Amino acid sequence: MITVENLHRHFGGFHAVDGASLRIETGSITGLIGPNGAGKTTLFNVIAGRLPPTSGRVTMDGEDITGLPPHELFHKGLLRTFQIAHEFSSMTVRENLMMVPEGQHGETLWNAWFGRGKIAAQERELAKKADEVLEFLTISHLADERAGNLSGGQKKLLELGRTMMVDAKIVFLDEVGAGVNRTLLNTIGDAIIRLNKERGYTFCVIEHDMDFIGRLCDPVIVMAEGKVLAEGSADNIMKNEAVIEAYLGTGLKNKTVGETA
Amino acid sequence: MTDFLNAIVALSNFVLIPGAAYGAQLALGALGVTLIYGILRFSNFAHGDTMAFGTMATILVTWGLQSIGISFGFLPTALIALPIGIAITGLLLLGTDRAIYRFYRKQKAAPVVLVIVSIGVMFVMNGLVRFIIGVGDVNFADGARFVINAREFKEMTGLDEGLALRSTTLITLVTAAIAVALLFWFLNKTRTGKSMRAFSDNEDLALLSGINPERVVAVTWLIVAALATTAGVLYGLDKSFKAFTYFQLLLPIFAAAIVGGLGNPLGAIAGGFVIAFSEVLITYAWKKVLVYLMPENLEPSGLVQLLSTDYKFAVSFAILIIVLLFKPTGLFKGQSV
Amino acid sequence: MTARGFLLYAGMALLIVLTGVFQGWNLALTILNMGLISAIMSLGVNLQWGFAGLFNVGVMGFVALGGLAAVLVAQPPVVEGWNAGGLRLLGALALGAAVLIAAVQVWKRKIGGQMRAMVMLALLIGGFFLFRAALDPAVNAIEAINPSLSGYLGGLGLPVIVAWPVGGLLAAGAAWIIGKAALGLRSDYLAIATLGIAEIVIAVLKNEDWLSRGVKNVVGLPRPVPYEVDLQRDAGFVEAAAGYGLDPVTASTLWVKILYSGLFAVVLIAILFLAQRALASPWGRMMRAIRDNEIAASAMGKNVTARHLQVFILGSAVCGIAGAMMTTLDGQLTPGSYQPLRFTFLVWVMVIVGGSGNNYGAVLGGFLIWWLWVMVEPLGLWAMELITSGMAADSWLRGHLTDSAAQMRLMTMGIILLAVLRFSPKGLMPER
Amino acid sequence: MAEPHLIGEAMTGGYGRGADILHGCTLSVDKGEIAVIVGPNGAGKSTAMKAVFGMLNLRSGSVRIGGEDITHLSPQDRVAKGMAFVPQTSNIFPSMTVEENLEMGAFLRRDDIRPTIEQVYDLFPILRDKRRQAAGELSGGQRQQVAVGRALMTQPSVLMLDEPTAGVSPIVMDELFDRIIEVARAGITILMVEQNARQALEIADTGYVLVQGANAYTGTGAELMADDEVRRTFLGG
Repeated sequence: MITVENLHRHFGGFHAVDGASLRIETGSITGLIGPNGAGKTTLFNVIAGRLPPTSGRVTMDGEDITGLPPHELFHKGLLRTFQIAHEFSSMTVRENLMMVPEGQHGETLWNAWFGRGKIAAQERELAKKADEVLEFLTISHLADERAGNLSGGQKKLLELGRTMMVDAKIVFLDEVGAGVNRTLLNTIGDAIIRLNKERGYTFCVIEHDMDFIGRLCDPVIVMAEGKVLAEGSADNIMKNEAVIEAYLGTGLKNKTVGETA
Repeated sequence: MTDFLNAIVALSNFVLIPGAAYGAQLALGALGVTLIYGILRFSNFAHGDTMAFGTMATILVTWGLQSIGISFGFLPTALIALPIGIAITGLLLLGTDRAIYRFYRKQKAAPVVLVIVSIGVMFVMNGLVRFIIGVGDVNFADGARFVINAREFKEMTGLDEGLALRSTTLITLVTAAIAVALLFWFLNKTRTGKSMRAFSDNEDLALLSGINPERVVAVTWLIVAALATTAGVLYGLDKSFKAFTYFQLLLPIFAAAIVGGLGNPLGAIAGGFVIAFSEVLITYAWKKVLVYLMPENLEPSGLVQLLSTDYKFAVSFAILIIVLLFKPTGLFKGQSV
Repeated sequence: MTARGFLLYAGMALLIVLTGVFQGWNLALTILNMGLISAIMSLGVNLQWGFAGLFNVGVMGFVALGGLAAVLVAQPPVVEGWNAGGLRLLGALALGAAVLIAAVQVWKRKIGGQMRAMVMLALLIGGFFLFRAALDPAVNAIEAINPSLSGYLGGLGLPVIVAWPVGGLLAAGAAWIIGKAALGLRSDYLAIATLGIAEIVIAVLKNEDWLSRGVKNVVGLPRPVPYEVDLQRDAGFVEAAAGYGLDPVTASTLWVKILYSGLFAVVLIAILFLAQRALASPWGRMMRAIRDNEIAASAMGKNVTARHLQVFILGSAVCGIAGAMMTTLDGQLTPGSYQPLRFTFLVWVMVIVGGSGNNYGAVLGGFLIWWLWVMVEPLGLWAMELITSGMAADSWLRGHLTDSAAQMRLMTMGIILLAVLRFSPKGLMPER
Repeated sequence: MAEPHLIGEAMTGGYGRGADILHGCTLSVDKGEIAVIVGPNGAGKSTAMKAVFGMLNLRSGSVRIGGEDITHLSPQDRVAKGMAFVPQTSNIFPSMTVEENLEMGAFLRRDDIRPTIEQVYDLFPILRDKRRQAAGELSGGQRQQVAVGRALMTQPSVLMLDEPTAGVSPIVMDELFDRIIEVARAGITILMVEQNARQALEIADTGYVLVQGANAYTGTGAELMADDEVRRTFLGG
């Protein structure tokens, strides 16, 4: 379980995250929605160690993880994907997956030079696992393609695939659907549900496609102006006046056109 | 009291005046580096050799003037030659930009690629200078040597310590002040100067405002040519001209620009003086000053020199590292890319 | 290696052979030996730039540290010097190190900001004067001993080959310090920091006479191979040389060079082998991932800063090894001869021209650029003579042009670098 | 009937060689009127605006201003044709003073720009007080005023605003919308993208609701406000 307590992140005078508090329950697929500039991605970046918070606290299963660097969070089982895909473009799709698992023998120089036997055995296992992941994601035919040549949607799948190479506890998905066509989005959705059911992954998903959110997520958290505005099931959220208001705009609720002019 | 005055004079003579002159030279060099960084967005390793080239061009013109009997009275002839030297250097830089840098700009190449390209340019310019003028020591300062010399000063004041003000030092300070004033006037008051600052601030918005990037780039190179040539000539007048010493100025110049905050002109000037004074203060043998200030029995036996002058690079370097560790954007806020 | 690679290597071999045929085998072997050393330096820079995108322009400093290692390891110790102040000097150095460590510890303590800075500053300033008070007398005592011949502490008197790994270690130590300070900042900053450390290393070598005799140079370093005069006195060698139709003097010169080539080739092949193995392993995959996208690599659990530090140290160590080998080949340490254009930027030309990211390319670049560096001067002179052949023999311009031909090198290297960057930015042997 | 001042007709295209984001999207605004593009996140609102300004490749469709086809002009050339664009972010020169920002806006003009600067100051009085201050030191709302002011300095016939109220407080937002109406009254055509749909539609003469890069609903602001379907659209459709 992740808890975020009164988190602030300011950029100069701009308060991107302005006192957000939320919980992500273990085993859930939590949706995070809100208008552009609501602070969703900044919140992700702070939780995932990309940005230090201005103030506030993040804990994971009771342990304070505020401000830990991303690679340490990875070792704790907290993984993330990116809004704009961050693939390793000069490497093949399979290599992109095989690099992920931690503590590989061949990652120390000594073993790279003198421990070939051990590495070979481990590499075979990794390759097998990578191929399983690719099959799961229905992109086996792309295994030897350079990741840089993939389409936007395929890169998103690859990013999801990377999180499947290890036993993640919680995965943060930043706009998995951006630039992805409907069919591929359904594939991604299926994969997320299966990972959640079969492997017990916890997910936190930023997404704008409300169908997608509605199908996958419970609960859904709505952010606006750097704060958490509402939380509930997808159905309730869509009926919530405050949420509709946030999307439609604030400020002039009580005014009429005449007054404005 | 006399001792105290003597100490002040010694300090001025050996620390303050040379430090100020060196600081002015570094500041002019760092201004060039920082302008290129702010507008063209890369660290130009060829800057030291640009200074060498500009100085060489000025020296050649000086010789030409001298050979037809033109001189500048008690001022060095190089000052008349300076504008022509700047023009020649400007042509070279515009040519370099057209032939080399523009290609990478159009490609939107990564800054580090441009840095490597500038290393290639550095080689060529360095070779060019060596080819044309050779590697020997060239002393091209003519005119009066001193404004005040030590003997006259002693006679005038009756102090034991002499204060020598070399004319090149005075020229350095005056010329540098004029150059900086002109630069700031240009950047802050003229349309073109403002468009350069706008371009440096926000390139995309500058384009939306109809500012022509190629013109901004060309003007930048011309200003850089003026700054680099002036800095190089002043340094050469003060010391002497040698093809490779200018390459070695690269480190203190970059240190000055970074300490001040890369991309910030005001910072470059401050950085130049910070580096120069630190260098002089730390490598100066303080005995000369201290003998006047300390009671006789406490007078130091050694030279009281913190570091040998050969370690002056270490001073730039140490200041640089301290700033990098504790204030990476520099003393004045520079751009961060 | 690709077919293109084999062709390029064959062409390089042909260049050296042709040099041997037309200009003598002595020159060809001299070029080959420095080519081998250059190739190792080039490999070192390629590790940093090609594998990890780290911009090191302090190669010269690491090479010079390797040279210092040759002196410290191989020269016989100067007993009088040690007696005069050796231990005091070591004590002073230990004191200096202790002050620095203490300062770092103070900085790491989480006490109030102002207080912490003041304590650290006081510690550093006080420590500096203590250090100088301890060091200076020891240095003066050591340097006073027979300054025209020694005036320094000498070395350990071990076989000079031992200096090669030691040179690597010295360079690695310096790289660790720089890396700790400047890695993780912008690439320009690392560049300037490395440029600075290189100048400082050279300044130390030039000034600290007790360590390296400064500009008085250390000459007559022991060799890992026999001396020519000894070979000429060896009946067996003379006889064998006669068998090839060579006079003993020529034969001994060539044989010594061939022996050096053999030693250097072994080192080059070993380093190349290790570099290739590392690149092809999961370690190499991780490094490529980091170079492709640091943010994603970090999110996938890789400690980017630690890996950068590792590869930076490794590449610098390789340069240090090459530096020790070069000083061994020269038989002397001449601190005044280290120039950044020659030892830093020329190595960069080698890497870029050869093909950054490709070890075979870096090695090829090392050989090719070194060959050109040596050959440009005679070629330039020849070209100048051709150009000026129509001019009067006493013409001013003719004299100037012929004299300046020696300066053609830098310009040629610059033009080659610019041409490769423009028309073949991946180099002769692209990464993939 | 005369053609509207600004038309982006049946625009289809995307960024670079990527997939199409716009699918036959049409936008038009009359002189002195305000058109607002609204729609759910990711519907292609900003993209549609950028297409009108020439910042992406159109595969088909055209853009015309005052009857003249400008489909193939670069953004800079469109500025010369009387278009002004205020980007959503980094829309000021932060180290330059407010007045210098305005001067840079008028960079292409050779005539006297003092009257225009005075007009901008009349429109945004706070900027007159802060004229000597670096724009980067101003608050979010004041920066947006500088940005709009800079765009007005070319004396454009069309002003395009990409989410001018993003990240400013509601009170400032009101103020900004008031000023935008004032600008329109002066005869300038306004095309803007807005997150705050309700408020924006209240001042709009025409509203375009985009969904997945295509026109979903078009009408006067009031009509759209009253439409339940439109309200639903904002939470996905």
